[in-house]
Amino acid sequence: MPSPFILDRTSVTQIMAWVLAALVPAIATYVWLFGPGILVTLSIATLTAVGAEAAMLKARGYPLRPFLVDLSAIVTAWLLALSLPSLAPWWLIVTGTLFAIVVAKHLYGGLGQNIFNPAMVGYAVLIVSFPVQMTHWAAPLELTSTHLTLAQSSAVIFGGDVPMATVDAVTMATPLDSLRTGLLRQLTVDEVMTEPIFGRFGGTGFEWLAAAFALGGLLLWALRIISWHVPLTFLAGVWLTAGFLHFYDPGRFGPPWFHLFAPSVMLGAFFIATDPVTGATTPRGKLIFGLGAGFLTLVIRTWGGFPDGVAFAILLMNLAVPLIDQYTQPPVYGGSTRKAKEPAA
Amino acid sequence: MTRELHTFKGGVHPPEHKAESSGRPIHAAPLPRKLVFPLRQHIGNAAKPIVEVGDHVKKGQMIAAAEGAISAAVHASSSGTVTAIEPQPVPHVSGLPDLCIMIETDGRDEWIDHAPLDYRTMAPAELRGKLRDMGLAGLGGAVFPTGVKLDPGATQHCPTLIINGGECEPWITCDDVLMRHRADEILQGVAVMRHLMGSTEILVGIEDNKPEAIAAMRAAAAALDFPVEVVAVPTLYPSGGAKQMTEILTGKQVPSGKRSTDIGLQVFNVGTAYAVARAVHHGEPLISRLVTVTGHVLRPQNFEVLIGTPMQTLISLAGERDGTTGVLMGGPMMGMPVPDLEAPVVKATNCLLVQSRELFPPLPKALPCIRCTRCADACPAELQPQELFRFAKAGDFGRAQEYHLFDCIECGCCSYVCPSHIPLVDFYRYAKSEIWAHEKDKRAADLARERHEFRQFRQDREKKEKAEKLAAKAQAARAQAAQDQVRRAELATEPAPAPAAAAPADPDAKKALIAAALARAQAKKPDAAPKNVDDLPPAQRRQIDEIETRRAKIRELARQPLESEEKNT
Amino acid sequence: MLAAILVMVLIGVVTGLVLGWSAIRFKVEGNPLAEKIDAILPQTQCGQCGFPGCRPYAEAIAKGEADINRCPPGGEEGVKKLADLLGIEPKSLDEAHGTPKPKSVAFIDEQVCIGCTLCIQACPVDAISGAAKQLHTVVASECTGCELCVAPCPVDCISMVPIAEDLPHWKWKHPVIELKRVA
Amino acid sequence: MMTMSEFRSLFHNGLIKQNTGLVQLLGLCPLLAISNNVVNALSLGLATTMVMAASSGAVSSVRNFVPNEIRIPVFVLIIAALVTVIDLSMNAFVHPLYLVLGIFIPLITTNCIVLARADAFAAKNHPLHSVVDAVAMGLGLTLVLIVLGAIRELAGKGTLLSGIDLVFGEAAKGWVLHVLPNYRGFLLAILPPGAFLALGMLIAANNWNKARVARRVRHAVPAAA
Amino acid sequence: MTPQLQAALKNAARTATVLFVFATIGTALLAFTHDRTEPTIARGQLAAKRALLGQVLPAALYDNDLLTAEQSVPPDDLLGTRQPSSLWLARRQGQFSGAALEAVAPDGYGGDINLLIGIDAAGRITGVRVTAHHETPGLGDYIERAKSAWIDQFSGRSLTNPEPKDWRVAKDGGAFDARAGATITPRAVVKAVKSALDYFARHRAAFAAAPPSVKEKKA
Repeated sequence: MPSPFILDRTSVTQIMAWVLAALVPAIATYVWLFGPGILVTLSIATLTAVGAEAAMLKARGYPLRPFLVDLSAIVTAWLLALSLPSLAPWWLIVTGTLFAIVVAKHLYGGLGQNIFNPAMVGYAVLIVSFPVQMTHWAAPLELTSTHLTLAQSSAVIFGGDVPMATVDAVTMATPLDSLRTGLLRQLTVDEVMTEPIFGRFGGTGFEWLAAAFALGGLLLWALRIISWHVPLTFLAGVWLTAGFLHFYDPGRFGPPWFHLFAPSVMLGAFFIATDPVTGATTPRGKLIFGLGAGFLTLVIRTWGGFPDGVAFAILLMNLAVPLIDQYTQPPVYGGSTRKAKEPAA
Repeated sequence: MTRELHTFKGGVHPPEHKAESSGRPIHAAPLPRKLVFPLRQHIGNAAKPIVEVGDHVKKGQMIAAAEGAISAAVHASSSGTVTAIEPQPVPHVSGLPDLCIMIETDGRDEWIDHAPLDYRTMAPAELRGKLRDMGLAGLGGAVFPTGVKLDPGATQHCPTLIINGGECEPWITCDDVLMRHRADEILQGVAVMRHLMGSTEILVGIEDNKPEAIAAMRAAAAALDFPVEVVAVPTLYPSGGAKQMTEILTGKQVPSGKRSTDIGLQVFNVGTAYAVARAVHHGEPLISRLVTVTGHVLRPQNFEVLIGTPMQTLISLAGERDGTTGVLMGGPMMGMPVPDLEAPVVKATNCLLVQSRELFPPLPKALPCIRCTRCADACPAELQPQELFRFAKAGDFGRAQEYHLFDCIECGCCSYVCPSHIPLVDFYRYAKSEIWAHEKDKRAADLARERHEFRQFRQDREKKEKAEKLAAKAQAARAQAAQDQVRRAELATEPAPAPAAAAPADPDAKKALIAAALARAQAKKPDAAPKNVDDLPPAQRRQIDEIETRRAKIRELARQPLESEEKNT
Repeated sequence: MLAAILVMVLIGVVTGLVLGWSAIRFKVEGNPLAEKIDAILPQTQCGQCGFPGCRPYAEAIAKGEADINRCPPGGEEGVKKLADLLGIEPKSLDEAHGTPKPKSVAFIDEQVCIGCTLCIQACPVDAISGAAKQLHTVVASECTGCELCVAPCPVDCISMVPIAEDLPHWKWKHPVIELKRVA
Repeated sequence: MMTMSEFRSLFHNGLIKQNTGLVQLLGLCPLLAISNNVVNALSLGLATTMVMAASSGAVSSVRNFVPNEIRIPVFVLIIAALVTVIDLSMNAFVHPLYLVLGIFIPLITTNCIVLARADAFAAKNHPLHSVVDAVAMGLGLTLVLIVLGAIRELAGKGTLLSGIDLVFGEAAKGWVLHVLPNYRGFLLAILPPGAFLALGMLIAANNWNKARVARRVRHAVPAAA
Repeated sequence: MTPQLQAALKNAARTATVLFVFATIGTALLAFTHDRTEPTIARGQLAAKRALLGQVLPAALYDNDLLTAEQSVPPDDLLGTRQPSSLWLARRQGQFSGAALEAVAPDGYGGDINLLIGIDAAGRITGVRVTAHHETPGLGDYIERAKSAWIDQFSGRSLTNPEPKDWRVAKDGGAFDARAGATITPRAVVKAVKSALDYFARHRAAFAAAPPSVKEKKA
């Protein structure tokens, strides 16, 4: 075994564990704002993901140990679960997770080989195939009189065909959905935004969730697990595009802060677009990747067929990664006539 | 005055482990009974032996001469008798033996006549040749022949001379200790280098984790009649890399694919400067060097070691311990495992690092690359190691080269930080050596094509010439015959000579010659033939049969070579 | 209806004229494909493919008259490169033309050699030196290992010696990462 | 004219070894667009087969009169004419189905598999062989289309043969098989991405099977020797 | 003239002749097929159109040939049209008995939803069909008759049944069902159908008074 003979301590497992840890504030906020249903969703997704991962590893002839303890399957499961509506039926969660692990991850070659972010593939498959069930968002607790306990949430999730009325009573359109619907009813943005779901700046409850995602993201950045490039440019992409549109016609396009704090953007910017496997690797590439994903998110939100665009935007940018990487190769040492850098001392 | 320091991109900071061996004074290693001198101790052509088995040599006597432009001589490091010139274990990662000169020492340690050189009056080229003949090569690790590097190029002027005391690899302290104890002599060597390079600015870069060395060098520099700036640089691996040290001190990057003299500077290791001083001021060729012996030994320290000393001797000297799992030559980042401790200390041996399970736990199993780009962040050559890895692994060497594989300095930073624990550097070494092999094959193929085409051209020409000759001969014969007839008619009484008698004998004669030779060979054969056919294992016999059938086929082909071509046209 | 037929016919006639004319005017001379194929072939000139040398084989491949799997010295890797160049499926080597062997060079046993020059005439790359009735020697660096000199030798003094791995020839191996369980 | 083994090898080539959908990956545009149920798939497959058989026969018959320079224009002309004939006929006689298949009937002209077989096979072989080859190739494509259609229809809607009334009239409505009653529906399978996914899986399965067979052959050889 | 040019011209003449022959044969084949299938195709297309109209206007309602009773009407806000659209007047024994009209619901989730609406002389809806739309598959496309019977709930409705204020989806307090998760699509359709009824009411008198056009035929 040739050199080097020593290693830094960081391992893949550690990185993944930190990502999971960084999601904890968001999960706590989720429980506080929308009730404990998310815990059921997370458990279902985790169990499915681990089971599917184990089965696929076995089928492909890989040893279970190093790959199961790398925690990557659980990260995928959590990211998917946090993107799903909190009262999505159990089979929806299972289908999405299976698709993410089996098709998006393992059929593409497993850890490190997948082109698309598995969690987002799972999400995209679900939103395309089951658009109705993908609207079962629990109403924020401060806007509803019906509080679901853990048991009740489980009942809804496992209940199979719960009468629509029951679901209708505890679910609510998300702010993005409401904005979309309102605009289609020829209302102006200001008129739509008087609805209670819009809250202070990013939608009642949702804004805190977004903040919690951002907090976790900052933790990852502080630990040097993610670099600033992708999150910052992603947010900038969303902000600039939304700002431009809003400036152009405030009546037809939502304000930029609203788009920024619809929680999927924070989740996407800090946890999904930063997925190293499917993201750009060069510094300039990361900037383009983030900016492009932010821009596409807004384009899809505004003109696309679905209310949110983060997942599709990231998947589209995933597709462009090889191209981006190829054309943004940084100069090598001594490869360009750079000026001497500023003195360090 | 503090100098403006610059930073290079990337780098890592592994645990230093310098204190273990840097505290003790330099200890001279005893004269071993046997010395081994590999002929390939430097970059470039192997040296060519100029002694024979049985010769008696003195200490400092040249035993192998430099061969070609980039090469360095090899000298006996003590007096004794040449016992063998044969392949022996050498410190090489392959574990393959290489040609060495073996000397049994006589214990007298008797020097050859030697005297200091008056370098100021010598022509530069002559001095460089002298250094080459004294076997000087870079002692920092790359072992590039020093004489070649001491050429400022066409401009005859290299403004900046950098003396590299970075020694950034963990564990190694031989340069540190050398600077602490022999700063004066290092600077004497620097004076020679300055003279040859025509430098005006001399910078000595030393990592700031070696304050004693910095102090010693500064004190020695103060006494000189020319300015030498000793600069403390931040401790960060690989700041001791020549390019990295250059950038830290000057902010300049050596352009990719160019030499440092192209931007007016040259870098030498402190050990090399010391060796130059010994060579010039004492007339001593490179026959010894400092070697750090550290790690899992009882007394980690630095030895002054005669080149050619078996490594095992040094480890015993430092105190071998139980639980040794291996020995590295060099540091933990760029060193290589020593396959056989009978291998000698060579010019490149700066450190022997003895491993144990505690100091060097087995590396965890590698996982797939997750493209986290920590390697790219750590790479001091500013490459994209994850892409190079992908291409090297897939055997796409062309793309690897496009991504500047050959700018990789194999420092190991990428492997060090890789969270998937992939032996990245191994992949780059593999890719590089494959590319070299491919290029070699390609050159061989081109040569073969050229030679083949030339041969065909020659054959065509010969055929044509032969045909012409035959035609001429036939014509001559016809003319002769006609003349003969005329003559016969005229001189019917004279008997006609037989003109054609000699001609047909020509091919027959050749055949006869071959037959005769064949017969001679058959007579000789009894001792040659049996080794081909008798007592062969069935597999080999089958192989022979195979060859026979193919030969038959080829013979057949040769008999009707044009058939297939005729069909085509 | 008539208009349709007229239009079609007109288009047909015009394109026919243009195509027929350009086919003659813009004909490309030479065969650049054979050059490219020849560059891939190992140039051992061994004739195992059934052609008298690498170049004729390359031309035959370019014309589609010979399969790409007839060159054992090129090995599977060579077949793959040819397949890539020609845009066809790689196939395994045709064993009728021999199997790949470790690279070797010819070695003449000088005890036995009678200096008949037959091997010199057989060598496709002039890698054997020596004159009539003198000992012959193989210039190892120029020998392609084609074995063509082995057959003509009347005293069987030529043997093929595999090139041993020594330091200058040593290569780093592909690092082994054991991800999969060994089947 | 044609031996049984020739016939068999042509069919083996068309259905398995050089299957257009799974191995050559030619003519994927209609393959992906029209395979959302069995009936559409079968109809388009048969239409393509018909065009291929007719065009291969025609091309093969005239192959000796067509100069090399204009062989492509002539072949395209033949194929385009035949496709238009089929297009008009379908419009006239199975109008509802024609409406569903729509643009993909005229697009058969540009389906590269038709031209590929015309140029690669029919232009060099006897008409009889060419027609058999075209039919085999067409059936290979049809087979893949049907399997793809069945997978997508089953996964997407839980039925088989839905829309058969478009071919056989109202009476055929009862023939639709509701394989999975009360199936919730997996929309992705019906949508265009579903076609890519399903085809990908089919190709993977085919390759896996090939690799398995190859492995078995490899293992079998030393045992036999 | 160089020999090469001569060869080129000769070759050109040859290829042109061959292409000429094939073009002639191919076009002739097409002409023949076209001739043979033209009437069938025309019949088929008319039949298809008639069948569609038949889905929104029951055959018992009229005895004229609807296809010949087609009129073009200018764009109208109530119809949601931005281009002239078609209108078919049904008569029984010469008396105005109903109309089928094209309408557009412009505010669907995915843009325009094209509708064909049948209304009898009394202003009651006899049938509604969606002829084109871009609603989300699986979410808003249940308005297609082929996907669900949802669209049938309009049959028999009129401006007074239910009351104008109840011409909304149930979620907004009206009389029409809508499925959970997709309220924009049904809202748009309900609104468009009501507008079409308004349009019909406004023009009913004119429809009744309009004489049969000259080309109109009895069924």
